[in-house]
Amino acid sequence: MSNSNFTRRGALKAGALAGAGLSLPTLLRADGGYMNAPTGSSVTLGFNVPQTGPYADEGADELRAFELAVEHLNGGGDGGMMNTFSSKELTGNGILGKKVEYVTGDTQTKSDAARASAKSMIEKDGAVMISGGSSSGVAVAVQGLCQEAGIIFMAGLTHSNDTTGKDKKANGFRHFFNGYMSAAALAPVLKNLYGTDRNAYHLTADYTWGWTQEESIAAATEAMGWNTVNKVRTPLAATDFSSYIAPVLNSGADVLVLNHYGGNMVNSLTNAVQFGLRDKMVNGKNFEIVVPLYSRLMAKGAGANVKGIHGSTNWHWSLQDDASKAFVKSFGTKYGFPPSQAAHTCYVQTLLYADAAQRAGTFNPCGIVEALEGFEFDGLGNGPTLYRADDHQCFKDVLVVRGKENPTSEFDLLEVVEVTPRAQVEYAPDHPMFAGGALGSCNPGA
Amino acid sequence: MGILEVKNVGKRFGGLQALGNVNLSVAENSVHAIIGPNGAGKSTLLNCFVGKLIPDTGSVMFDGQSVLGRKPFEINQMGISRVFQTPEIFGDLSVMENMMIPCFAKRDGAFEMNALSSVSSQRDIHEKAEQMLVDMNMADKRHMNAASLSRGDKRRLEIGMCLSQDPRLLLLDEPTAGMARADTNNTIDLLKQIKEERDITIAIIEHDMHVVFSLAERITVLAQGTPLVEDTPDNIKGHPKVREAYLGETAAA
Amino acid sequence: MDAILLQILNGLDKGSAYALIALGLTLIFGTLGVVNFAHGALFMIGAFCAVTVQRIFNISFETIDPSQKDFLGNPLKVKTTYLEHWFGPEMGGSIIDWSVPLAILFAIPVMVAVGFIMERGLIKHFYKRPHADQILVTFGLAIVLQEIIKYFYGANPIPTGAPEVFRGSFDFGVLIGFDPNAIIYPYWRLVYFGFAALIISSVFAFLQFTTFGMVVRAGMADRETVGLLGININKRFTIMFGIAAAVAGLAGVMYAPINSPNYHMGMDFLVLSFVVVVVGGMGSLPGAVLAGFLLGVLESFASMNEIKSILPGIDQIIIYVVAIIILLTRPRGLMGRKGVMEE
Amino acid sequence: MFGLNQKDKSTLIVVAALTLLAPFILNPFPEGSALAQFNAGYPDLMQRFVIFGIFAIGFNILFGLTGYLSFGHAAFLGVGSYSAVWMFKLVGMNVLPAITLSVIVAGLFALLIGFVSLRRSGIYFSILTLAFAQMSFNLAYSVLTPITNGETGLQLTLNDPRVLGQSATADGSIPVTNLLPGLEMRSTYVLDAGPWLFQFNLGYYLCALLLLVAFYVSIRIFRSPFGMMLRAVKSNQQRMNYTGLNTRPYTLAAFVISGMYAGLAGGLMASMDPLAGAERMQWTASGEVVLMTILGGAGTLIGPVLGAGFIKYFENIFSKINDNVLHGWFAILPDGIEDFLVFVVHPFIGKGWHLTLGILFMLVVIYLPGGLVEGGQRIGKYFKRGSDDAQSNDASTKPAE
Repeated sequence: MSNSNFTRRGALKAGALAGAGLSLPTLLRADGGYMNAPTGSSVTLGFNVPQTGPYADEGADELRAFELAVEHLNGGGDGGMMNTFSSKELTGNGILGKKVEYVTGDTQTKSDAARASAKSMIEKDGAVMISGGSSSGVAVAVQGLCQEAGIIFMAGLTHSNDTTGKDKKANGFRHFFNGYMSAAALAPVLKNLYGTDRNAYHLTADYTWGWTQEESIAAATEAMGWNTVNKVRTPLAATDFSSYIAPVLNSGADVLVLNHYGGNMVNSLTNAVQFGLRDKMVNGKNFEIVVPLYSRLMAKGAGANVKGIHGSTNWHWSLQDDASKAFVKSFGTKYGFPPSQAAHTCYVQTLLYADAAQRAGTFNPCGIVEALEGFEFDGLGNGPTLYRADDHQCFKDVLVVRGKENPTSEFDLLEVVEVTPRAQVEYAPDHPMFAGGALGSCNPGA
Repeated sequence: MGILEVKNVGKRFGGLQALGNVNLSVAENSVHAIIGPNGAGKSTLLNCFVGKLIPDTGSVMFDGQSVLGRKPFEINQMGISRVFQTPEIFGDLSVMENMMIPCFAKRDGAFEMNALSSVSSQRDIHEKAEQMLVDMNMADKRHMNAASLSRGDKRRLEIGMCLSQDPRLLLLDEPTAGMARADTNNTIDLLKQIKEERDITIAIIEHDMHVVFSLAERITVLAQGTPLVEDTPDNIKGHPKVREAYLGETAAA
Repeated sequence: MDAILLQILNGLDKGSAYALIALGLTLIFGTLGVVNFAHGALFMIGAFCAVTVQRIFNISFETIDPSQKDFLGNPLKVKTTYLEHWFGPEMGGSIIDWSVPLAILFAIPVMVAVGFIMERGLIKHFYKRPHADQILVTFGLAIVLQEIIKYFYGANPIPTGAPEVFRGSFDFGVLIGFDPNAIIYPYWRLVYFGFAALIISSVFAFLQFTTFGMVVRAGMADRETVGLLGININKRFTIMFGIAAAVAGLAGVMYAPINSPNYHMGMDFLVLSFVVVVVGGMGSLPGAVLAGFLLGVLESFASMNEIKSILPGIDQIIIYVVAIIILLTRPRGLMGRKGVMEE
Repeated sequence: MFGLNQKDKSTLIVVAALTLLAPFILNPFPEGSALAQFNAGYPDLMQRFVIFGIFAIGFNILFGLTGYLSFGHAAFLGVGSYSAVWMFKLVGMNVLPAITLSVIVAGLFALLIGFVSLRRSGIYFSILTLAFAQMSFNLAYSVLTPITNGETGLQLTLNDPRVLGQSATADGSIPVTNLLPGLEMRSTYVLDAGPWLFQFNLGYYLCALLLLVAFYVSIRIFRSPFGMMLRAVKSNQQRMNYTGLNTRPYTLAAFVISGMYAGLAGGLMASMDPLAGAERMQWTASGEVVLMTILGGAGTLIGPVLGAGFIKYFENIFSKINDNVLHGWFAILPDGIEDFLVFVVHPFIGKGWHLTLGILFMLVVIYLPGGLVEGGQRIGKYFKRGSDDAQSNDASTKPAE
């Protein structure tokens, strides 16, 4: 019999039917002293992605990347980015000699459902790490859960400043970039393209991610001399943005910034192009649209409307470094099309976790945290990268991209305009946009 | 001074004068019938007694208190029970439950948050409802779903439900409408029996002369929204005006 | 002033989508007494008819172009559509360009068939069942329909463009004396508005001037009596269901260029269209249309910055606020009849 | 005992046995076996079963008895959750005051919304409740973010005051919810019986106990004069009015009671996992409890609980089956057949769990018009026909009368 603070399964096989009862929850006997410590010949990872709802396709791509990563970790396939990764600890022999197994779940892009799914992975399947997700709300919610449970959370696609800002947690790590970085990377490019005398009109999805991005972009563009005409919040549930787009032309603005993601972005951009904004001249300048956070799947949804529109992205398959090429090759060979940025970040996060465990010599979250904090690495597609200890945010180059004018295939929708160097997107850990939270201390769940 | 005093009641619906200037007095413990051809305003008048309609002019006093502006349930609590043209009963409930609900209404008033005691523990209500079922000759049907009763039984049940509240005034809106002759006679017998056994005032709206003449002590004839004449059944039968306006019409029809 | 005119235009356009969906919903409800939670799914299927036609037109064969490389570094397979191959790039290209309007021809038979199958196969058995059962079964059906679409088309929105000539926008303001750019409006939305007006008036004309329509209207007013007259109302109900499905479907086809279709767009509209129908008054066709336009216009007004600055978040809730006010002041919505769905 | 008749007593005992032994009943398959995927006996899901059971029982008091179909009941659950989390943030981590507050706040909110919405009946009532709930959801997601923390959901932080507790534990973590100091909601006793593993979670047993109380109260209400009046409201409001009964306070009381049940469910959810997300108030969540109740059998005592379990089971178990798992199950078959079976089953599991649920909704409502309860009755009858005593139906599955 045994007793645990958070339930653990598969792991707790200690002597039966003796000892303390419910009243002594603090007396723990966790093998290895941490949550869900793997005792057998395998270790279980939990991949929690949106499988239903608007982000299901993005979730499906994340899942493909996870499967590929597990295959590579277990020595299958061509090894992908394991061959280019600067750390050479991973040998295709699982993690710490244990075969990697995985369970999957559906976040439904709802905080509640995502937590339920993550809890079942922890309580039922004995997962030691949870990864994936396609929105910041879910990432923050699951990150909080993992902190309480004593599990490592390797965030998937989450772009809000809050994930590693006011809602940061010791057990949580984010490889993906954030709103501030998007702004810092975009601003100089926008300055070169459109000059310093511009009037920007923001349409912003009315929830936390939208607000942090709006704040970041407005600050960065104002710093280079742009004027912000208006910031308009749009309901998340909106599908037709015509009544928000229509007044833009007459407001004196000559740039429209769409702080939207997913279906919101596809619709608002489509509507903006329908209204002919891009053909107009305002204040003697061409009217321009900017989409700060881009993804290939969104670009696909918006179709021809993205042509020539600038934005930023975490990674793109057309990058020509060895690591990206290796990843695109093994993903493309397996699935027949190139990976999305969501797939890339999930694949990388899995490798980073595995490598950290390998280097730490344990799956104990505190060991992982120690191994990842301040970890400098390269060869995972974004150039030299740092996992900063202060907030568990990765710092790396950011891509500024543009909708391609003449795509050669249905995947060839974006082209990289500039790779903004890491130094330009860095910020102090106590930057006001990220203030208000505390990492706390790592929780091994025992 | 009657138990129900109607003074100068008038009601318009748009351009239609449904009730002109109705004056009526129903004496306590009598059976008073209101008759008239279709569209004479009988139902409108009845609806003014029970709170479904508010007349434009005039007053309706029950036992010295005005009923105007009160909601139907308040008027019922004052002592007026109503039987509908098509029986209004609780179709999804059993016959016994149908009978118990008015007993509760009588005992507990318009609202009682009696949520944790069990229905089966309410002895007094059970006894009263059971007694009424026996009186109505329906005891053997107590577990049946009310919706599955025959038309005549539904009528009987509805009357029983009204009586179980011990009302001072029972209003009957064409109680035998659409009934076969046998059911009609049963209903007449039932009403006669009620009249004999209880201290109760009955006001009845009827189309069927047979019913009216076998029950009523006084009759008001309504035509085009105004009372034509009020008298005893015998006098009404011979009244020329009535023959012309009403009986003549039915004879022709 | 120009801002208000602009929002009225926007509102009428939004309203025309609401009105079209609500019209079909009311037809089904009014004639068959069925609460159809799958009606949004019919709208969605309509939009996917447009997608399908576009896909069919884009069926291509591949030729290998060794001078270009694909993402894996293999020679690029260049796709050429059969239409362009057969009719030449000019003609073939314009057929593809016109895929959405052409999809109407495809959508009508498809939607009518879907409607017939739904009614005969499923809904028919639920006429006498409680509304709660109807809600459950049609909700289940809606999920099944949208999951089937998702299985074949994915969850991502699929861009479905309007014909080239209808892209871009039209400057209304200049026509009526405002500054340039004050009131611009996309051509396709004007087309949509006109299309909606045409469909709505056809449905009304059909109900008003044909014998069939007369019987249906009589059936909406009093189903039992019409049944007693010995008129075979069942067959007419099936046809009405087909018509309602076609109206929803056509609304969907033409909506595809406005917002890229995705599999859950039906659910996005479902709640709203119920609100529209109820605000209009259950069982009233003119009520549904009126409420659709009213809510569309009010929603547009609520999203104006001037109003949002006074009442933050009002655009999030305006529809519901209006619904509550109308239902509290007019017990049966704008034009509802007594006794319909009040129990 | 408990003032119940024989039939209700046995229903209550059956439900009590099922909930208390759930850790065994829901984990029938040995660990590591292929079918272990279908085990549902882990704390989170068991908690969800009973919490949504409470929610549905409460909803059924309104819908099953009075026939008023509220399409906004999730708002009360959401409000309950927010209240509880604020309690944890401001006061302390003890769940009892938090749950009490949830029930009270949800009750007051229900009083307000019910008072307005019950001025209308039928679908007009449904749309009014829907409108109020959607307003709550939309505002909670955006403008009310200072109170609700918007999209992310209201959660605990290390900076919360917690005047009767501690902001952070000694090792720098957020404290956890408890019943008494030391009795943490998450404490779990794991019983290792050979290949089986059974988990007994304190939080679950608190929920289960409250479910039994809620269920017991619901039986009492069903059998009370008040319950009879509610059924009379559903049957004939006209007759109610002309029998001297004021229907409005009856329906309002039912509305508030069921709102309080929803608040209890919301408070429990927050106590098990201290986060309150705005999606809890969305129309889909309100629709879910409607589906649970109809699916199980509206107006029956136990139906809503069955419906809640059914939907939550599919959401949590079927969504987690992936192709990998399928290949594991069918691994013993020849490759061709294995691939074919995986291909056939694939659309219905994992990301296809919605499809399975939709099909099941349709099948249940087509073939079992009375919901799952009717399925139980039919099975019961089938067995009884076999035996000699062809008596009345199973007590637990008979609609209230």
